[in-house]
Amino acid sequence: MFDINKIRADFPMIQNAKVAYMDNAATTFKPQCVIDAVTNYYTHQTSNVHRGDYDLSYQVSKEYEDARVAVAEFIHAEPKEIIFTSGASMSLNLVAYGYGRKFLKKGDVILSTEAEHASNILPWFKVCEEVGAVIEYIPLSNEGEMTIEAFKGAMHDKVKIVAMAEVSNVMGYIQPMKEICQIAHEYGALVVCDGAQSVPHVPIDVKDSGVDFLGFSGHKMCGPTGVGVLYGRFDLLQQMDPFMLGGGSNARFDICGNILLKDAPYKFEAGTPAIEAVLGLKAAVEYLRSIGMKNIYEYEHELRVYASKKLQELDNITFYNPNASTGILTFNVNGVFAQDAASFLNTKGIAVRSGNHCAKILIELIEASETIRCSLYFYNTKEEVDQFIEACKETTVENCVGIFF
Amino acid sequence: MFDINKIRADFPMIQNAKVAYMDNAATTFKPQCVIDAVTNYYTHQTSNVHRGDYDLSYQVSKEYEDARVAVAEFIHAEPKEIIFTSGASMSLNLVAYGYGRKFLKKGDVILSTEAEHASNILPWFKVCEEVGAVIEYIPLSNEGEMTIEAFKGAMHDKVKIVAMAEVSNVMGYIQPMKEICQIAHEYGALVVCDGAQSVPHVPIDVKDSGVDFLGFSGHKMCGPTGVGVLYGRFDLLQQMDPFMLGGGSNARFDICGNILLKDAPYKFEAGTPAIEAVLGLKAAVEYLRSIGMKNIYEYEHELRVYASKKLQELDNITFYNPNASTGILTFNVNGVFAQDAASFLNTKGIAVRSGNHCAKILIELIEASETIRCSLYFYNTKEEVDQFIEACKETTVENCVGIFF
Amino acid sequence: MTSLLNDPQVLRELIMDHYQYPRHHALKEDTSYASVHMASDSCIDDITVQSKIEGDLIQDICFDGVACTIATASTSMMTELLVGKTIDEANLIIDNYYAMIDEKEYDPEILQEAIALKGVSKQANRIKCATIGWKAIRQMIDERENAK
Amino acid sequence: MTSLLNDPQVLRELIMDHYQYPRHHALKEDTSYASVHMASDSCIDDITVQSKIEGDLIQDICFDGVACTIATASTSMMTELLVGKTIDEANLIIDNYYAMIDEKEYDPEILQEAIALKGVSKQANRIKCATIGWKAIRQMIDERENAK
Ligand SMILES: Cc1ncc(COP(=O)(O)O)c(C=O)c1O
Ligand SMILES: Cc1ncc(COP(=O)(O)O)c(C=O)c1O
Repeated sequence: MFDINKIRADFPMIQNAKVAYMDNAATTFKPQCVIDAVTNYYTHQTSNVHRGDYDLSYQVSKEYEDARVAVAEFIHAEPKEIIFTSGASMSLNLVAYGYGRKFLKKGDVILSTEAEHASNILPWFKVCEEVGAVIEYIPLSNEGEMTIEAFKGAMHDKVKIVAMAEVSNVMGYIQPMKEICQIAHEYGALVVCDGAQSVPHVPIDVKDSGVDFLGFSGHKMCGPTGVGVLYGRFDLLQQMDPFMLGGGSNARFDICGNILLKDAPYKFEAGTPAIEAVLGLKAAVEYLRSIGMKNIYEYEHELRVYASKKLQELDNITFYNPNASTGILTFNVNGVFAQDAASFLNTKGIAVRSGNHCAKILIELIEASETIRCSLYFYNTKEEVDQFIEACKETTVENCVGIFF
Repeated sequence: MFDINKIRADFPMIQNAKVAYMDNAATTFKPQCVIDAVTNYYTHQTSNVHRGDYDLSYQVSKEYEDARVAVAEFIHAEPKEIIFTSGASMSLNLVAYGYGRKFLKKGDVILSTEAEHASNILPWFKVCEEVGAVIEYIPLSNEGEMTIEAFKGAMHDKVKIVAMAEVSNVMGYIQPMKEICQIAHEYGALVVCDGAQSVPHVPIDVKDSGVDFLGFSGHKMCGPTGVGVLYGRFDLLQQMDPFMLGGGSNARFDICGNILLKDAPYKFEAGTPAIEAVLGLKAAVEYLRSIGMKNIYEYEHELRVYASKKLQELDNITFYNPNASTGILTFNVNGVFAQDAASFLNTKGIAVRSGNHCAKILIELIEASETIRCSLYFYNTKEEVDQFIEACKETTVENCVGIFF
Repeated sequence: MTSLLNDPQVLRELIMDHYQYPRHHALKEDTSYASVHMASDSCIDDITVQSKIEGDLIQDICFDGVACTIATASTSMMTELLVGKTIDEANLIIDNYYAMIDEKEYDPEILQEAIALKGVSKQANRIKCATIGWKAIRQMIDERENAK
Repeated sequence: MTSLLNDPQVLRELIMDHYQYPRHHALKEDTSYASVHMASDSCIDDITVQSKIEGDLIQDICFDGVACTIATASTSMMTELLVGKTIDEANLIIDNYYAMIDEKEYDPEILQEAIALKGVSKQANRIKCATIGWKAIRQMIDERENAK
């Protein structure tokens, strides 16, 4: 059962910060169990991983690998297909560097959208620069949505990589990854999925959807910062180059420069990993599973529909994505600069974000260089939405300037 | 004043784990103030950095930048010369990729030693492979030590990079970085210093020593895992390419693939950083400063001399680095395989590490493919050393097998 | 005047007025102007400020870009205050402005209308907005002085 | 024999003996042998195991490398137990060995001297050492079976 009061009690920030936190697409609050997992490492388990010469180190190495299993189960992958990275940005850079740079050739096409987060598009810019591949963009609707028809129309034989967020951090639409993968695979292209905004919010099954790579961050799913995941099909991981080299990722090397790398996923994890962050991510994944990703999605969707309806009733608002199904609502208050509005909402105890949300090439499309993003999660409530709507009503230039007096 | 009892009381692990922890070169215990800094982020400060639309985010962004100042002061650098990375391995990979790969050319030489950690040599192997540079090694003494004479003899005009650990994680000697930098700079070479084992143990002043780059890890200096630092001379950082691209590191980009990167250090920090780890590192740096790096070095040295003397008195031990001055003691028990010995010591409540310690090319030099490494820190005591020495005495093959019965 | 400038209502309207009708709000295609592009990392203001300084005299300042109320109004006020001033006079005004923003002692007479922004320190996250244009002009003055 | 094999002193000496005088401890330069290199991630054992299997019969096994007491003794015992056995017999022995290490039910008669390693589960961090050679032979058997 989804018990919102019980859930809210799990998050110390909700008790302490006393704000309606609606910037969950940026990062999320952490439940007590995650905090405990991290502290437990500091107070009872501190030691490095990958070696078992003494009990502490053996235990923590084991738990570190258990975390891999937990994450694998969470997205229906095999543990050996789970690479721990420092975050979604690194996961996506790793694919671009380790796979794209190695296997793409001049004239190959990377198909993407204009709604991508910088972390899912800039690494591909770089690949293009180095190997001579090109990026093509799937046309989006006026509401920034990609239709399957548009995707089909944009696919062709030269497309080798489809790089796309499953949920855009600005527009919040859920892309039908399974259909996208089927079509891409028919053309022999691989699908690199940016799951930073989907894995925390919707049930994920990589075996079912068929995505070839999936990158996401711990901190956006109730886990610590400093840890992310790259899922990759094992055969692809085996072929891929690591992004970093160093301790732990190699089995042997000699003075002549010969390096024998370990198998995936270990060859990608050079250096001491973010141990307590990985243990915290394990706790986060267990926490989310205990609530149920389906429940989380449904609750968030209900909340979104509620907020969306109310927002549409306001006549001082331009609302860019009324039809998205996740908790991301992107809008502007007419005549008020986004940052002024966000600052005003702040004084009303509401944490939302203004800006272009790292998806700078989307700007031209929705013709608003700056927007306000309200992003909900399963611990938000209708009461908070009401508070937010009331504050939006009051958002005028006068009131925005009034906060300084 | 250096009060060892007060210091030990600061570390929950010392109370809880009840082992003589002597694997400090792998990772270190965390004092309560570091744990508190991390927990405080989870319970009172959770939000993302780099944006200030609401109070939480503004506050944490400010503290994140304060951490940069604290780290800069710790090593006598400017804040803008401090890049937060995921660890020393990433710091060193970043230099190799961002500087080496960009500026080295065919025939250029990278001068290094055979005692380097994998993380400080493998990235340069890769640079060599890509640009056609070559690595040359400075000959070491039989005890694995590098003399300034040997270094001078190995320097020549084609050397563009000197890549060297200030303290080797296997041999524990302190290199005279200032002299090394002077000589290297005379030849127009840059010095990339692996400070993973020096920054936690000895006072560092990059302005005085003149190192061009310095990489180190938070977790080896009482801070969290998942965070490291790359110091780089600002003018060099400005020229250098980032290793990762993504949110936060670019000021603008457009659909044509033009990217406008921010200035250093921000252009190197793509994606959400390890926020709580950075705040924890700030607390760690403040903690170390409150004790004083000179005091830490002197206490550790005294302890090392004590342990070294006792170890030399044992007749069943081959001791590889009796003359090093830091807390790293590398040895073998005659006739006992290193791992068997480490396992036996474990049953005696002593945590040491066996192996080749990620410096695999050193093996040939000291003619021992595997060694035991005992690495001390300022919270270890003479009593623990005594316990360790007693246990070493008892380390025989029979006793090593005996632990299974 | 000082008494009028103590009335929050008046100060507020001053900000509104400078936001809605920013002064010197158009860039020049004149190569005798120095130009600085300011894009803050932590907020979304993105403006370009130009200045024409001859000898010791600030002959003109102008700006344009995408910016919030505070960034726009504070930059607009800055242009009004500094155009026609000598470098020394300008530096004095700038110093006072920063002192006000930092909640230190300052001379309200010197700042005139710009004291409308004294409340910015209440919202620490907006200090960058209130100083973005001022930072730009200081940078251009400094560069000029250093080039001497 | 079983009673003797209950005496810890005897078991200990068995391990010592196999460590100091490992059986089948030299690699063959014979291409009819399959070969597997085993290097553990979390310990420093690094051995190569070779086997010659003809039809259903394990004709020979040998090994060499750098390894601790437990890895050496357990691999040496494995070679003694499995050479001359059929694939089915070998699989039964291997299954029993793993059961013992995992603290599950097993038949001590089948494992003979190898029960000297039953205490390994006490030191969880050494289980990898006690199974490194066994894992190698299982891998070679499996590969052969899969190739059929
Ligand atoms: C000398 C040296 N360099 C680099 C590293 C790599 O540090 P990390 O594993 O924290 O990336 C280590 C730590 O193992 C080290 O001892
Ligand atoms: C869609 C999307 N992709 C990638 C990222 C990058 O995630 P991180 O900053 O955790 O690396 C984000 C987060 O901002 C995102 O929203």
